[in-house]
Amino acid sequence: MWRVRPAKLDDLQPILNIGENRLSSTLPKTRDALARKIEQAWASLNPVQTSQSPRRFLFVLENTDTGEIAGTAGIDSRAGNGQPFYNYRRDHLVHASHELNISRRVEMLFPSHALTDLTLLCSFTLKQELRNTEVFELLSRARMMFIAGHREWFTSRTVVEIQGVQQEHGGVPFWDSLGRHFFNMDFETADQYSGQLSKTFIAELMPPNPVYVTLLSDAAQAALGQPHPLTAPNYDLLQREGFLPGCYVDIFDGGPVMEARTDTLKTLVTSQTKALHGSHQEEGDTCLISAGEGVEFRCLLTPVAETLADDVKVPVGTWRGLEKTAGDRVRISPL
Amino acid sequence: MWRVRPAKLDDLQPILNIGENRLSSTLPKTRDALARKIEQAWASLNPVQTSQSPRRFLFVLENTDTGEIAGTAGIDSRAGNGQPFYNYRRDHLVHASHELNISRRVEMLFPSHALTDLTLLCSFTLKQELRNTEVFELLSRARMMFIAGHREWFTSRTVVEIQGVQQEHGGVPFWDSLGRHFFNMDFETADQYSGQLSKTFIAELMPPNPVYVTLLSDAAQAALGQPHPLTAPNYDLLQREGFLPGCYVDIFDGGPVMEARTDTLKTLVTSQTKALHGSHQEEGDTCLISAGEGVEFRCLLTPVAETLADDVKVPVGTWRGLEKTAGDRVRISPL
Amino acid sequence: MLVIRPLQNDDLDDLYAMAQKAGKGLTTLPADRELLQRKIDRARESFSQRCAPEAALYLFALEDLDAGKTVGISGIDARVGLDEVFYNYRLSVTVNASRELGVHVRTPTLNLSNDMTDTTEICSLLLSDEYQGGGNGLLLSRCRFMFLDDFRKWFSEKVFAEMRGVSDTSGHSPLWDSLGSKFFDMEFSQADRLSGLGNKSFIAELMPKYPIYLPMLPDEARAVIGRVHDNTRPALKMLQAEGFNFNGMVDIFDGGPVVEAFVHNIRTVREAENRQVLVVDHAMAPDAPPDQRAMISNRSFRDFRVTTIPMTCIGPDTVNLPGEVADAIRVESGDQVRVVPLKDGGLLPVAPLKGV
Amino acid sequence: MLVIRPLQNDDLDDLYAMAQKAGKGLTTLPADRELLQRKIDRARESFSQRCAPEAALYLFALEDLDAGKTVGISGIDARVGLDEVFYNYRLSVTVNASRELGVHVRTPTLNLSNDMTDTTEICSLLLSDEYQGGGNGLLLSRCRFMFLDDFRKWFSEKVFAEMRGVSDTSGHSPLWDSLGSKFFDMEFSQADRLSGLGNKSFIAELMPKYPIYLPMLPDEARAVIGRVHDNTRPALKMLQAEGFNFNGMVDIFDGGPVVEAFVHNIRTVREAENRQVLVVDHAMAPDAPPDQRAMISNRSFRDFRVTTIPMTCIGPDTVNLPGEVADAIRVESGDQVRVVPLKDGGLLPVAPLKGV
Repeated sequence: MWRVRPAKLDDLQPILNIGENRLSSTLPKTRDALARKIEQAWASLNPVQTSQSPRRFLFVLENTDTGEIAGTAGIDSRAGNGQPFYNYRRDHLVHASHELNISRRVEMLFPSHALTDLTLLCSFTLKQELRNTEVFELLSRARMMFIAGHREWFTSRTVVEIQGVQQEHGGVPFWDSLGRHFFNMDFETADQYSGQLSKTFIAELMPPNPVYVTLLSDAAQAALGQPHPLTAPNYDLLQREGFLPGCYVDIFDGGPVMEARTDTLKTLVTSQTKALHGSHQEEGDTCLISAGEGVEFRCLLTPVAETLADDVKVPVGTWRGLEKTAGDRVRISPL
Repeated sequence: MWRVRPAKLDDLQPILNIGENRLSSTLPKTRDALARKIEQAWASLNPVQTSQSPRRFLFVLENTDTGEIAGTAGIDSRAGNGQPFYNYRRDHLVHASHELNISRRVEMLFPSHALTDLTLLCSFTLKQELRNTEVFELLSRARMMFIAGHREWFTSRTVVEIQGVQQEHGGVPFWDSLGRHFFNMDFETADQYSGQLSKTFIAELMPPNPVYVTLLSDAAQAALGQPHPLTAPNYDLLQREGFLPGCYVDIFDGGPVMEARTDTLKTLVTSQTKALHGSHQEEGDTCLISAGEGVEFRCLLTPVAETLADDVKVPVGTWRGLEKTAGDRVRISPL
Repeated sequence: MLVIRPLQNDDLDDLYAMAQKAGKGLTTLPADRELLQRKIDRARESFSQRCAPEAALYLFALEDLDAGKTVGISGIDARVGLDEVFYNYRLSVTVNASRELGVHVRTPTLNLSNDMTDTTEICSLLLSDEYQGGGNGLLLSRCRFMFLDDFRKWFSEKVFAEMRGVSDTSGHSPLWDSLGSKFFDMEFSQADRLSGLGNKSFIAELMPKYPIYLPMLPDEARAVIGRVHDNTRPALKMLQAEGFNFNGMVDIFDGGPVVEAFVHNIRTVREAENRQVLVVDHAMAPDAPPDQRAMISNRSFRDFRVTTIPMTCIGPDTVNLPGEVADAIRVESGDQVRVVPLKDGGLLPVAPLKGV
Repeated sequence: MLVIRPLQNDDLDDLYAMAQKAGKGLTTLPADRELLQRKIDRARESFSQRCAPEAALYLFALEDLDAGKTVGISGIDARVGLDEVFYNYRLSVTVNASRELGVHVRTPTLNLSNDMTDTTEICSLLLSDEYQGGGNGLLLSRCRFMFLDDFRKWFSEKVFAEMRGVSDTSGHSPLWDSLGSKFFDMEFSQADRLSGLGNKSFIAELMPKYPIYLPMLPDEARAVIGRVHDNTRPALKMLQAEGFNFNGMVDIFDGGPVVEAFVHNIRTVREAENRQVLVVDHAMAPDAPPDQRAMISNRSFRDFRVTTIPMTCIGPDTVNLPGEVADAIRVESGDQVRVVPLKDGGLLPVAPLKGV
């Protein structure tokens, strides 16, 4: 059975093993940095927080039968984690000449920190072979189940960065036309720094002035606000969840930032808490089910045999996955 | 009986007579310009529009017994009327020094045209003695009744500019600290130009770069986003209607721009169309009632004796004010 | 004999003929009779001081007295940018550095600037093809520095010249194609023409106001920023020899450089000296080469006249002028004139020793 | 005898004593032994060419040979802004005009600029109080131009100096109080000190990046932009006499002006000439006044030495030096030296005629 639970230090090596091909740049790639991140994530689950820093969560997808770790998903309670969270805001200026009776809209990219301190979904990685299964939805939406169960830790809006267009030979058109000139490094390097270092180097190296879109290369203009084709399943899932691309794009690859009002996320609207009861059937509609606070948070897929006003009947195997027993409160949400 | 109807050219002199003390700067102050505005407003009411320019509406508050004109209220279907609509957007930048371990939020005003082409409430004037009566709500909300009846002419968001702080001796702290330096004229002059001329002069004279709030005078900083005390009734009414101040302020006086989703405006949500029926009572809850499309639009206050599923019973005097008769469709909304 | 004098009403036909021949590229002197007439009127008002000093446009004609024909024009715009807005790009550098990453990047940047506002511009130089050479171009250009020198209070401390930037034979400017045209659907030649007709500031209103980072422009556009058109190279060399330097400003359309100098540092100004006229009855040495000639001005504001004479005419205190030369520049014996070598590197004979 | 020579290790105590006396305001020479030692080390590496030429900091000591004491210091920073980011504000003008309304407004504006990056700065001038006067300040400052002249390839074409801006006796800067302090909770004296310790670019990161429109600053702040501190006025006058001009840049903290000059235009550079040393056994004329003295340099890079001599020692081809002077600047008969009048307006005796 696949289930999502908070990452522990024991998961360090398995997470590093997930593979090279993952899409997330927000997960550290070195052992030490990842260890620190896991420790911080674990500490964040403590209801009474000792440190002043914003909570950052990291979950793993675990096969309870084999112990295999097949994916990760994260939530930063405050984008930027106390530092500015950088994006470009797409907007336009109007250049007008009264005498020549001409008025033109000029597309601009303004450096912005407006999304700083909003809740951010991040660090999503999943083994290739599971990408087209229900497990994909489990891993992604488990975060929304967690948010629903710990709503006070999160802000009224939630955002998620979608990877932007990358060419087959590795070139990133948006980066090559813009960021490369100022950061003097290739996209991979900058992307890694961004994941590992404080974002100060962005403030230091990014030009403070807005950028004229028309001066970007054609390929960069075409890539602006476009998701990487490989992210399509993720993009679609987030859209079903209620996320929409707005006017913000990533400063490195120009990929879209999707935004949603946290309280109107599908999982938060459709999920309900019920009392756990047993069922002998292994059939029924597959639902997300989660339980537990903080370090005890678990989320799985389960067939739901029957749900009454305040009760839900699920197979006892699901109880074990949740580490809960009859009468305990659980949260369910349809797929 | 007071009623709101579209302004006609006959209303020209009465409108000019309403008085000097009015708060609106978006109503032309010269006879010629006002005549042009009324003509354009009248033409805008034609369902099949001949010109390509955006619709601009102007309504008057008329005493049907005496013929007195005591106020005006307008709607621009597209703010800016085809030209940029200028505001300052309040936002902040983060100035951070890694080495000194310091990070500061710096409040900024960015020139913005983001509200261009949204529906704009404007041109509100009302004789002093009527300001604290129900007529005030009639005149203001009649526009929402009009929007409800002609929804396709308006955009998904509606905005309204609230006059900013002005000192007793006429000084406008925000203007005196900012605009005056660049426009080289006093606030009154700039405000009049803004009402009368194309907004090109704003593009020509306003500095294109953002402004640091901390460099404004203390009085200007205090005035930023604050409504003029005299606008309090208007501000409260609009807030009840669902408008909220956002991040935009007026470039001249720093007054707030209130924004709302058009479809969630209280009048649009609570109003219903019914068939008109007679009542012999002059009692009942006072409601807004409107009827008629385009040039035939009328809106009044009426006591509603009884309302059934699809019928509403109101005094026959109200019929005459609406210029409608039994069985005609009318729209009602509670005060 | 060739003489510099204020532009006059009857120069219109000659000017028009010159402008027609010059074709595209000389935006300050378009082949448009009405516009040329307006320029003449403005010049006449300026020399007669019927307009505000800061609105003055001094235009000088180079007249071939023997042929009775105007064969060149040059000008001084007393103050630019007071009527309309005067734009340049300033070629700047933006430095971004991260100590943490050991990255230090210098990005050349164009910043829109109005900094030449209220400054004196030398402009409108045009010399007929058949009069090129023999120092005529030097005379036409440098006579202006003698005027600036004698009437400094009407001008700014610094003066500048906009040099024509790179464009190809068909009138395409690489910078315009990659920058201006992205903001304004217009061919460079058309923009350039409108600019010459006085609409430059209107076009500038449509140009980008925020800094342009050069690495975002294509190579061919970057290559021409601050570079002059091949045809303009001699003019640039001449101004450099006078002490003009590139001041970091470039034209917003074609990227041509702006060069500037303090008036007091201009070679012509530094080296000019006063002499008394002595009208003599022997003729001048015929056709001394340019490097042995000197410019001589009559120091008159309203009827400013300059011609060239062999340096052999110049003594320690006086200058010997044949009657016809004195007539041409409207001076008599005893009048004070100002003389300066036509070419740099020349030195007036018997220069009085300074100091010691 | 006073001699200019490269800063040495044993100058530390004298430097520290000088820096202590100077107090606040001289941010380039703080009274901090460790920092001063680092400067000495850097200077020694520079003169011995053990560091990259663009990282060099040449510091010169003025030594009183008789007292055996270092009494002044001056320096040349080969290239600024290559290690950290170098910021100035450029004093610019923004013009907004509306023809329709007949409004034309010129707004003085401060634009953050890195344009001095990669340029040579003359810096760190400090002379002990008891040695003020008698041309010692001139020697200390102008010796640098002789060094620049002889070793141009290590420096930029233009050099500049930042002049100290206005602050009151308690160390308050009107510009800092109305601008910098709004973005950074720090007293000017503290910011200035940090700046001297090499943290200027970190502070600059917190300063506003968008243009500052001067009308939004209070009068007292506007008044000091581009103005020098009273104590710095003599230094400014001296640089102006050498041909330095305000280049439109001001310090981001106190608004003090930046002055610059092309090396080839600097008076000392223009007027310097070579001579051969002739060691003679008669003494020099005692104590000629500064305007009758000349600087003489030994043209050595690693052991650059300059002193002053009466102009009477200088002949058309040679310069007569008593043995002790020759020793002081480490030259012998037959060596080539370079001489130039100490004060502007002086002229070398028997200057060879140029041209004609």
